Amino acid sequence: MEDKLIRLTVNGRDEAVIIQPLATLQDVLRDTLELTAVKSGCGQGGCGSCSVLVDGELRLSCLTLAERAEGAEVTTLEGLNATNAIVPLQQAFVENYAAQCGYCTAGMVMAAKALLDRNPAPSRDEIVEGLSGNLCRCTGFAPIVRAVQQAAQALSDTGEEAS
Amino acid sequence: MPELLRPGSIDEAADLIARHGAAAAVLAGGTSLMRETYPSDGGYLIGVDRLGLDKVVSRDDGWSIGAAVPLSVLREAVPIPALQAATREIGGPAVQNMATVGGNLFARAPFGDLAPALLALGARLVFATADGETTQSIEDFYAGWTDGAPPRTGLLTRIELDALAGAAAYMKCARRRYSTPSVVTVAACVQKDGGTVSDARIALSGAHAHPLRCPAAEQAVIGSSLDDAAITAAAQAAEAAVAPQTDAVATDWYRRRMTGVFVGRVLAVLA
Amino acid sequence: MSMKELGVVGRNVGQRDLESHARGQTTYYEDVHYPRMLHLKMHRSAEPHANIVRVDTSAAEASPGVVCVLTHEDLPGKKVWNGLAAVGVGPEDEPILAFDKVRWRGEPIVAVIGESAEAARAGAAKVEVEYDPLPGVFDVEEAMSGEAPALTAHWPNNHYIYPDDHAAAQIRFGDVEQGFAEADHIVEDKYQTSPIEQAPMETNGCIAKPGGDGRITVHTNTQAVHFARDNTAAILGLAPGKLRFLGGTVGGGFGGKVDVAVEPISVLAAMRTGRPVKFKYTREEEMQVSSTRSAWRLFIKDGVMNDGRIVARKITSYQDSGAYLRFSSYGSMKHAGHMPGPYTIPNVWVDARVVFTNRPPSSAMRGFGVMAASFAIELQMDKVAKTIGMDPWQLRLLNAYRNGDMRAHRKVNEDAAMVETIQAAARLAGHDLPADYQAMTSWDRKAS
Amino acid sequence: MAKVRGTGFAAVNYPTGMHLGGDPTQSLIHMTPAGDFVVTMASVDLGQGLRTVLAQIAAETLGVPYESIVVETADTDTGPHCTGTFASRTTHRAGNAVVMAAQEARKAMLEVAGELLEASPEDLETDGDGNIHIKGVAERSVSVGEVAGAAHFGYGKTIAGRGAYLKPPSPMDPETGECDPDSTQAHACTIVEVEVDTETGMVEVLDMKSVYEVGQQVNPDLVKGQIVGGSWMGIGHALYETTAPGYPAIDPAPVDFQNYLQPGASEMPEVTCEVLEYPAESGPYGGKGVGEMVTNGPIPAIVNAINNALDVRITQIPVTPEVILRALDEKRAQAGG
Repeated sequence: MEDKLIRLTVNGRDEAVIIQPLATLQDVLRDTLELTAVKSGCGQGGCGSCSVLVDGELRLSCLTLAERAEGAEVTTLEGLNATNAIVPLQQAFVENYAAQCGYCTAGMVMAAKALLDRNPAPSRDEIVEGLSGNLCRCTGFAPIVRAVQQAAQALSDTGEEAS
Repeated sequence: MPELLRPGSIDEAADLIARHGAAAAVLAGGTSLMRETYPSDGGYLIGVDRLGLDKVVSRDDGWSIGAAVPLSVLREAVPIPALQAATREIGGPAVQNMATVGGNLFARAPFGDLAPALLALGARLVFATADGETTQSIEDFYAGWTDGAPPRTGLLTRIELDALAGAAAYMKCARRRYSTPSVVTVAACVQKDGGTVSDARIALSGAHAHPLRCPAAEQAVIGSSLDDAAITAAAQAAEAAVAPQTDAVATDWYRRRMTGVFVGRVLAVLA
Repeated sequence: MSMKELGVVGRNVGQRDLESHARGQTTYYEDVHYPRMLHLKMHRSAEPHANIVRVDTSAAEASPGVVCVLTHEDLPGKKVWNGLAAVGVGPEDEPILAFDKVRWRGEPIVAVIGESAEAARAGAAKVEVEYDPLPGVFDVEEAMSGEAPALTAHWPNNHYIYPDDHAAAQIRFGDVEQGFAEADHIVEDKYQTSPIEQAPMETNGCIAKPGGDGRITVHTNTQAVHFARDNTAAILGLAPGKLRFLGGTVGGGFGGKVDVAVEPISVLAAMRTGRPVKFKYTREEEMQVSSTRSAWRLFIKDGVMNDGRIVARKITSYQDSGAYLRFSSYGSMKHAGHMPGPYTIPNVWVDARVVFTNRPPSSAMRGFGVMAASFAIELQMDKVAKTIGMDPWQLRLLNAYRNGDMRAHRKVNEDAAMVETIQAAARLAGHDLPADYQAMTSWDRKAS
Repeated sequence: MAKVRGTGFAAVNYPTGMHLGGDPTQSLIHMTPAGDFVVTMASVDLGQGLRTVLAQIAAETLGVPYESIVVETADTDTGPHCTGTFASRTTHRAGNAVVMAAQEARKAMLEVAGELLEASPEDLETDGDGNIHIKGVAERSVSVGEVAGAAHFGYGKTIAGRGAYLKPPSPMDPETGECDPDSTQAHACTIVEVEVDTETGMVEVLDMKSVYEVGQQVNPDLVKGQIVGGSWMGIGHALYETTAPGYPAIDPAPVDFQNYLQPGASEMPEVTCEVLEYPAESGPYGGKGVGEMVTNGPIPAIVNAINNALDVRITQIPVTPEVILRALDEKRAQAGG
């Protein structure tokens, strides 16, 4: 088993990275590319803190083999701030106190983005289901659900995209 | 650490599986297997992402579902509500984008919430082996499990599913609404002739070392009008038929009891 | 001080870290990157109670990518410790790395340091430990029954010994037996809580980075940086000034990051290798190895008058400490000191015991010692109300402590507002209270 | 299928600070040449908002804008001692240390301002917006920035302060338990409505209302954040969470979030809360603390509500569906027998 070179696009930038056998996408994003918004809360697919978009779809980077992300377009939370302006979804998290320790936040925002990209006007139940793979130990979820509701409303008011 | 192999054809994959035997594990969506990857030493992971198994093909009378179709794709492609409900019961949205139809059929109890739906709907499983293709009913496949582990039949390539005949229902008993292991999962498909049940398929997961059909419960309702007495008899038959496990989510006692309750509830929906 | 005088205190000014969190720019301990960083994984006991016959690390040392293997023989300072030794709590009972015996499943035995987390894990899996299994004890009352094997020589009957040879943290206030004799009703019950994981989203971890100057910087998610530094130094026999602990931004604590569980061995590994060493608990370790909230068993006996006055309360509590002490003696003292809850009862007797079992050691969590007390007391209050046929709101208001009351630990009560809080809650619940109960205040007994 | 509803409540008190005291926290504050203040601590922010709250307290005492306060914390090389973030002690202990440090720094600041304004420091007051003026004479004013510049480059003075808050240790008498355990007590009362499915034993928490009394709130939004988060954790503790479902047996042993059950957003009811403020004598601006007590009311309130709904007597947590079904079975058996 040898190290391999893979190419992928991360947050709009083409990257070529050398990976060890069975390296995960999380290893590449966190350790190689130093995109540390991607968190590693369990490595078991149980917490959602490592959630990213792969070709526009929500994925768990801890359970995704890096080798199988070759050629993919990957978006991490950092990718939402290409122009450094805070996006409405993030702003809604701030205004609703949708984080305390912040460790789940990156995954939570990405899950919310994936939901709003697919369904710009979700019901409360759809938000709850859309975030059901992401855990938070601090907030009790209520502020997070409210933030996503507010973001959806803001988006429908302005006609913008989530991020 | 195992070695990852990514064959480019089904034949090649079937050969690798035959050659490496028990040392080989098929890696589909990775939502179960990736967790076990590092803690294991040696062996082979056979990736199935280059085999073109990620499509659903509609037939006149049903669907041919590639084994590597993600659950979220299955939900869009096959409009049978009982099956769609099952895809929503497995992990959260990210898992549903990653986990595959084929992979979920190999999940260890209490995971594997797709199986009861496909058992109730009478799916057939097509395997590629070193000696060619072989087709098995899904209940025969599960009948071959020993000690909660699947048989080594070859590479599951697709699931053949006929159009829904009769009415089907699906329920998962779980401690939380979303993204949580099953206490017990029940699906049933019932055909009626007039007011009388002419055929029934009742299937369970979570309640046993592996998913299974429950003939005793089916016999209790066939010929009935799905009246309360028949439903109660089916529920009791199901409770008697299962050998549940105790884990952190539920004891065997509770799983057995919920087997009866949820067989009853699913049948009540179809009554 | 009235609110009118205040400027920014009392105002909603947002929360400072939120935008950083929402942008993913907050730096947690493991978000610093060092080249040539090593990873540490622990080989842990597979047995809940056993003598260690033999430890063989040769296969681990030969495992690809393994750089260093540490056993108890490599510890330069203490072999056993307790986090509160510096403030006189003892004896030091918990091995840093197990040597002669293991007392819980998951106890650390050998640390393996590798070039990658995977190399360390694979190496740790190759450590061979031969055990001579011993009978285990898992139930607190069985542990103290006299029939159970003693876990350590420190505590012959498997319970902590408080000063003056007391088996429990005690409260003795008034005369409960006389109270029971005078009471119209006796109400008794047993209560049990479970071990609960703090489950912060970020597991325990640290990175120890040697500087060129003989000092080591430790990036850590401890809830107490000085405590962690000073204990690490004490364990390793280092001058504390050799260590710099950096933290302050933590992915959730809830009491789960006070054990100094990862820093000492990481610092030792960094000293041995001269390279940065990261030790991060896996989620599995966080669930089954890191301290849980203690499980508690309580027996409460109340003497109650027909009019609702509780005249005596006797409580016997068992805190399941698991195999070692950690902070349990503190927890039981806090538990005892909290009794009998927010009520004034003239006769109170409390025995709060710390019991050792072959379970993972327990420790602090949000409301240490108090959560179990509140749980049991508030269930007991409902039972008392039902027994005497009294409205449970009125029962609580009648007995609620007032300012100026003498509490069971003999401190005059101040800052009490339980009555007002219950009255406001009754209004919120739409529960009507009689005029005399509405008129009660927390100051209605205070001598002015 | 039968679903039955019940209500329950619980009243709790919670002590502020480590039991028996002896748990100091210190603070250092210094002014920068630009007129900002750096509050240096060793306290750890677990997400509860320590940096925000301490900045508010520092700004209040110094009489300067909140935005001009930087809180730098948890570096043992620079931060003075803090016992740690636990025991609901941060607002009280660290807050009081910050008040003391800020008082000393304010005194130094007003001395320099007095020299600039040719007035006695006792005659000066701050407006909270970055200005210092003579009491009653708003136009005789100097900005905090000007004071900083003058202190650094004109007079060569530091504008700084030290604070150390310690509740002296109070040992517990081994025989009677006599002690002075805490600095103050906060209070809460939680009311819960549940619905129980008597066939499955599953409990849904329909509604949770609480009243809290936490002394003067420093930041009401953050207090509410603790209450709502703790309400959720209380549901977890009452109904789901355990590392040992077969306690006291050590197996089965959950090792992941699939098997260590916590409620999700779907299990979280509407939580409403009301907060009373009875300032604590010893607290910074009367603050008590709210971090830990927030699970303690919900847990017994939920169990009381279940017992109320079913007319059973369950006295353990977590109240799993199996615990409920066995209690109902026992009740039926007793009624039948």
